[in-house]
This record gives sequence, structure tokens and C-alpha cells, in this order.
Amino acid sequence: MSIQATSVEENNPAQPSNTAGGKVHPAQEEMPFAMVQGKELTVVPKDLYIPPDALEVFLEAFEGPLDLLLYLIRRQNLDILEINVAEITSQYMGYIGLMESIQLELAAEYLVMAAMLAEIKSRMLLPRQVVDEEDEDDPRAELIRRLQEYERFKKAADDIDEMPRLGRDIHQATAHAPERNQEVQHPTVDMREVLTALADVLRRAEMFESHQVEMEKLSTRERMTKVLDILQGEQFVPFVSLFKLSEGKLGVVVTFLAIMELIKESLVEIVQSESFGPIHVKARTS
Amino acid sequence: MNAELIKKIIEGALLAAGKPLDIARIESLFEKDECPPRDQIRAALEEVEADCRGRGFELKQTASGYRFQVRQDLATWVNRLWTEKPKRYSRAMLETLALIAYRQPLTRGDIEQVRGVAVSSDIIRTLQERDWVRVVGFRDVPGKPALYATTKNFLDYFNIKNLEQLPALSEIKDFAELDPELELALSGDSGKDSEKSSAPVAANDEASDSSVEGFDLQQQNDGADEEIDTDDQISGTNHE
Amino acid sequence: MNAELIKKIIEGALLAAGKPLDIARIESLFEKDECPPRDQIRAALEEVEADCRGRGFELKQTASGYRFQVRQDLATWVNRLWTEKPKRYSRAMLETLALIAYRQPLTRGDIEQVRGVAVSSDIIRTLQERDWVRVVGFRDVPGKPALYATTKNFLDYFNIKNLEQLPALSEIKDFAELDPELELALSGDSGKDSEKSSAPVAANDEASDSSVEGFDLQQQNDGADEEIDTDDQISGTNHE
Repeated sequence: MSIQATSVEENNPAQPSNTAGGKVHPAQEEMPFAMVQGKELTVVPKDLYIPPDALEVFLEAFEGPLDLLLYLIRRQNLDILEINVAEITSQYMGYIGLMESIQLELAAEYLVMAAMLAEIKSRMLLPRQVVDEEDEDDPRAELIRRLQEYERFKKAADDIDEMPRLGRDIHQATAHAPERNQEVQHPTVDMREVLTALADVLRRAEMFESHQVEMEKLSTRERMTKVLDILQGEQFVPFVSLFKLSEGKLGVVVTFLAIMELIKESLVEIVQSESFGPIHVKARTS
Repeated sequence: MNAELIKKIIEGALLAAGKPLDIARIESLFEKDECPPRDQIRAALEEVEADCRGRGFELKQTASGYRFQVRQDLATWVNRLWTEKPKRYSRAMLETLALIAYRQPLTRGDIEQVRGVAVSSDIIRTLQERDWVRVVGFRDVPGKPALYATTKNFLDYFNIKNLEQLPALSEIKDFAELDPELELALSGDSGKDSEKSSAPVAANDEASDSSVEGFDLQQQNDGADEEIDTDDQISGTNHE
Repeated sequence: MNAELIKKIIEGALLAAGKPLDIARIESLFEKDECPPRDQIRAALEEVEADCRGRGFELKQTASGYRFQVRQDLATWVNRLWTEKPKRYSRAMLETLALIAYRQPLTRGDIEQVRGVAVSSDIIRTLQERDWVRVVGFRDVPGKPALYATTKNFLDYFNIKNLEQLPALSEIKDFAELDPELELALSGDSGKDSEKSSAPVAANDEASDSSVEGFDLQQQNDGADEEIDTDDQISGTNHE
């Protein structure tokens, strides 16, 4: 365990001691890779002992196993194509082991990668059998492909971050708009929309069965509205003036029913000052 | 700092801010050691103003500072930016309208009772502003709630002569399935006929008069006397 | 209508709108009978652009149309208008965004495959809330995972007109000589695409031209060739 940990750090000769952190991620140069107890950590600690806190932050600095691997590779100024799987694997395992040793909650992906590396390593160690052309693929190929692919998008993310951005590098120009004359635009409404809405609300209210008859008396209800209209003023209106003979018998009946309904609903007041005298109607309140 | 850059910075800041900036604010854009004297800022503002001549916008000094504004004489065109197609009415709005149409006159409380939820004042106001709904009285109960009814304008908009021409509830009930038929129903009185055609017909002058007047005879239909249906209504359509 | 007035109207509208306007939108500012032909509108836009030379702002064409914007080289000063520093985005967010931008349409699983870690729902939600990313369909595999693509708003925000204007993706180095087999592995793009093409993307009327084009283009981006983009792309679609 400790040996592995040492090996993690032993090949760092290419980098001056203060750069490791700064250059952990080319993307975010100015960022130390970790803050421990308020102190910037720009170097992966060289001593064997890495404070658990630091390790946690160290891990957090990476976007996953691929990112960590890339870091390990780049730290040695290696090209992805030239990676020494055995070497990388042992470094990677070093970190994983260290993290596990302090019971750091490790994302499953890190372990999956560890398994993959171990497999590649073991396959590399096996003597190459020249059996089947098709079977003979470099076990590193998939790993390298993934690393390259990930690195591309890591770079693309940096590029996007660098792009001029609205509100940071450029700003939308606005000027005060001319005074507006409020002109309301009304939406168009199809009668079917109204009816669908009605059907829905009635279904919700379960009113169909019990109120159907009442609700169909539209002419009465409409006439009620008309009567109320006539009664807009505060004055009493002669009862008879509410009827229009030209409407015929049925019109009269409808009006009469409407007035009865209005009385029932306490919407109008009806008075007769003497027996057989003229009847007057007035809206209840206004 | 050269005058050209100062002018650009002021211009850019005024446009980015989108609101008036006073001189102190403009000064605050500069580092202490690079900040131009007020005179120079004022001179720059004057130049910016001059640059706007003949363009669609101008630099104005308001109470709270300087701002760019679009010239008022462009209002006719520019304001069309905001006369976008209006949004559709909400379900709540349509339900409210439907209830007012079918149950008028009624109060907001009545609507709430059926809908089971509060009716926002916005909805009522919008319907009133559109002149589809109006207050026709107040119910004589505590609080004196307003009674709403539909207007003539409502009838006109939906191209019907009177409320009778609204489809009967029995048709609405199966509305979902009857969609195509409803179209027929809406195109005229025919919707009612399905109901009426089952009733024996007797021509009646009086009846036809009154339906023209705007009063159909629906409640009679509810009752027993169906003889007052009119010829033309029946001769219309017979759809199942 | 004279050219001078047309220019002023366009200029005024662009400033009043405070967001990009496409040609169709500009046309909508004019009454039918006074509306200038597109050529004239374009000519006016060119003039407006020329008028901005040497000033603190410029006319820029982004995905949703034309907008006036304050020049980038003034950001140092203009940003002092606001006390808040512009937000920084996490690497996870940027990597996710990059994958969606270059590989769209793709699923969360696709993103996870490349990044090697789970993509948090927070990130996807944030990207959607910013209206940089939206669901354009669902891949026809078990679970019907959502397919994500970038929006016009994303392009507008990053000051570009279409996906081709994104920085080119770095190239994948050839590992072929190490092993012939590897060539297959490396042309992984095509492998992915065939997978995609087998998955019908649910039609989505909002799926803008650019995203469809962008999808085709990402392979070309690998080759870094800049296809010309056209005005039509903008004039064709209505922005919301």
C-alpha cells in the first residue's frame, strides 16, 4: 500500500514542485487543485501521508477516472498513444488504494476503471499468441480511444468556456422603447373550446344528471339578464312594461318565468301598493 | 486614456445598462487613475449625442441620468414588436365564460361552486374588458355579489343570435365523441334538431315568430308541449 | 417608404427589443403594403452595421437573428456596471454542454459513456433552465431515453450563428499503425452515428434547422471545414 503510494509520486521529475497543482487541469490554470484548511494545495503532497481531507478534495478535482488517468499521463508528459499501461495502472491503483484505505466514498466508476486497467495489464503480460488475426487487438486500444475521446471534449469544454459570452464578454444593447399606446390584442376563441371547457367543468362537478333540466332553460336565463338590464336604474318599473306583446304568447311566458326566477333568487323586488293596482318591479340592489 | 475610447466606453455602458446612468455612475466605470475629468465625460456625451443624429435612437438626459432611447416617431413600427399574437385563453377562463353563458345571471361564488376553485379577478376583468361579460345586477345577499351575464357582443362574436343557439347541454355531454357533429351543430340550429326531431311537429306561426325574435322555445321542450316546433327547424337536418 | 426611414425603424426596433430579431420579425414591423423587400432589409442591416464601425457597439448576427451588442473589448469597463461577477460554470457542466453541442442529438447515457462518470440531473436541469439545451426526441431503445440538443439560445449566448462556428474539435490521433483493428475502434464516431440513425428522433417542430444541420455538421467539424452558413437559416424560423 505505502509502496504504491510512493510510486504515485515518484515520477514527477518533469514538473517543478509548484506546477503540479496549477497544471492539473489546463482548463483552469489558476485553480489550485485543492484547498486544505484554508491553504491552497498546488502540489500533490509528496510525502506518503496525504491528509484524508486533501485526498477527498484531490479526488473532487477530477471529473472521473478518465480525467484522473489523463492527469497521470500528462504529468509524465506522455502521449496517450504511448502509455505504459503497467505503469499507469500501478499509479492509478495507488490512488484508489489510498482512497479506499481512508474509506473515502469512491464513485463506482473508479473501480470499474481499475478493473479495466487490471485486465489490460494482464492481457499485455500474456505472451502474444499469433492465432487469429481478428482476435489480435491491442488491449490498450479501447482505453486509448476512450482517453482520446474524453480529452477532446475536455478541450472542447475549455474552448466553450473561452468563447465570448453574453453578459460576460459582450452585452446586449438596449435602448428605452418609445411610449406604448396600450392596444390590447384579444385571442381568438372557438366556440368549441368554450364547450369543451364547459363539458369538462360539468363533468368535474358531476352536474349533468341533477342539473340538466334546470340548465337547459337558457331562454329563461337569457330573459332574466334582459329583465335585469331593463331594471338597471334605481327606480321601480311597471311590471307590464317588461312584456312585449310583439313577442307573442311564448315571449310573455318566458318573461314571466324569468321574473319569477329573479324573485326566487332575490334579485328583484316586486311591489303592489293596492289590490289590483299596478305592479312594479325593481332590482334588489345596485 | 484617449477620447475615442472614453466615448466608446460611455456609449457601450449606456447601451448595456438599458437604463439611465448619471455622470457619477459613468465615472465609476473607470479605475481611479484612468478616470477622465467630468468635462471630458460631458464632452464625450455631447459627441455621442451628435453621432445619433439621423439615426433611429437618440441620447436623452432624464432626471436620473443619460439614456439611449428609440425615437418616438418610430413608435408606430417599433411598438409592433409587442403586438404579438395574443396568447390563448386559459382553461379557467374558458370554463368561466361557459358557465356565465349557460347559467347567467350568476355570481363569482356560483362559478366557484361549480368549478371547485377560486375564480381570479383577472379572468372576470378580462372577460369584461373584452365586452363579453358584464354585471347586470347584484344579488341581495350579504356582500351583494355582482351578477354576471353575457353581452350582445358575446353573441355577435360567436355568431349566434341568442343563447338558445348555444348547443344544448345534452349535446355537450358527449362532446368529445361528437366533435364532428358539433361542428354541424355550431353551424346553425341544427344541433338542436336531433333532440327535437323525435318530437311530433306542428307548425305554429307564433312559435316561428318568437324564435326569430330571439326566443326559442326550449323550456317547452322540456315540458310536454312539443307541438310548437317550427317547420324550418325540422326541415333542416336529421342527424343521429 | 424611403430607405432612410427603413433603416431607422430597424435600428430602433433592434434596440428596443433587447434581443435578436430575425428578418421575418423585422418584416412584421411593417404594414403589408409598406413592407420593403427582403433585399432592402438586408441592405439596410448592412448599412446599420457599417454605421457602427468605430463605435462602442456593433450589429451582430447570431442564431436567432440580428442584435446590437456592446463590443467585447469594452467588457472590462462595462462590467463595472454590475457588482456581481459573471458566473463560472463547473467543468462537469461545460463538458456536458460540449458533448451536447458537438454530438447532438444524444442521450445522457452517451454523455456518461464519454465522460466516464454519471451525469447529474442537476446539470441537465440547469442547462435546460438556461434554455441552452432541450429534449428533441427519444431514442427508440428500452427506456426511451431523451435525446438532447442545443437551442438557438445557446448559440445566441455564445455569440455565434450556428454550430459550425463552435471551435473545431481536436483531432483524434491515429493509433492505426499500432494495430489495424484499432482503426475500427477509432472511427467510433461512425459507429455511434449508425446507432443513432437507427433511432428515429421523434419529430419535434421546435427542432430548428440549426440543430438538424448541426447534427450533420459535427463530423465535418472534426475535419474543421467551415461550411458557409446562410441567412436563410435565420429567416426561415420564427424565434419565440
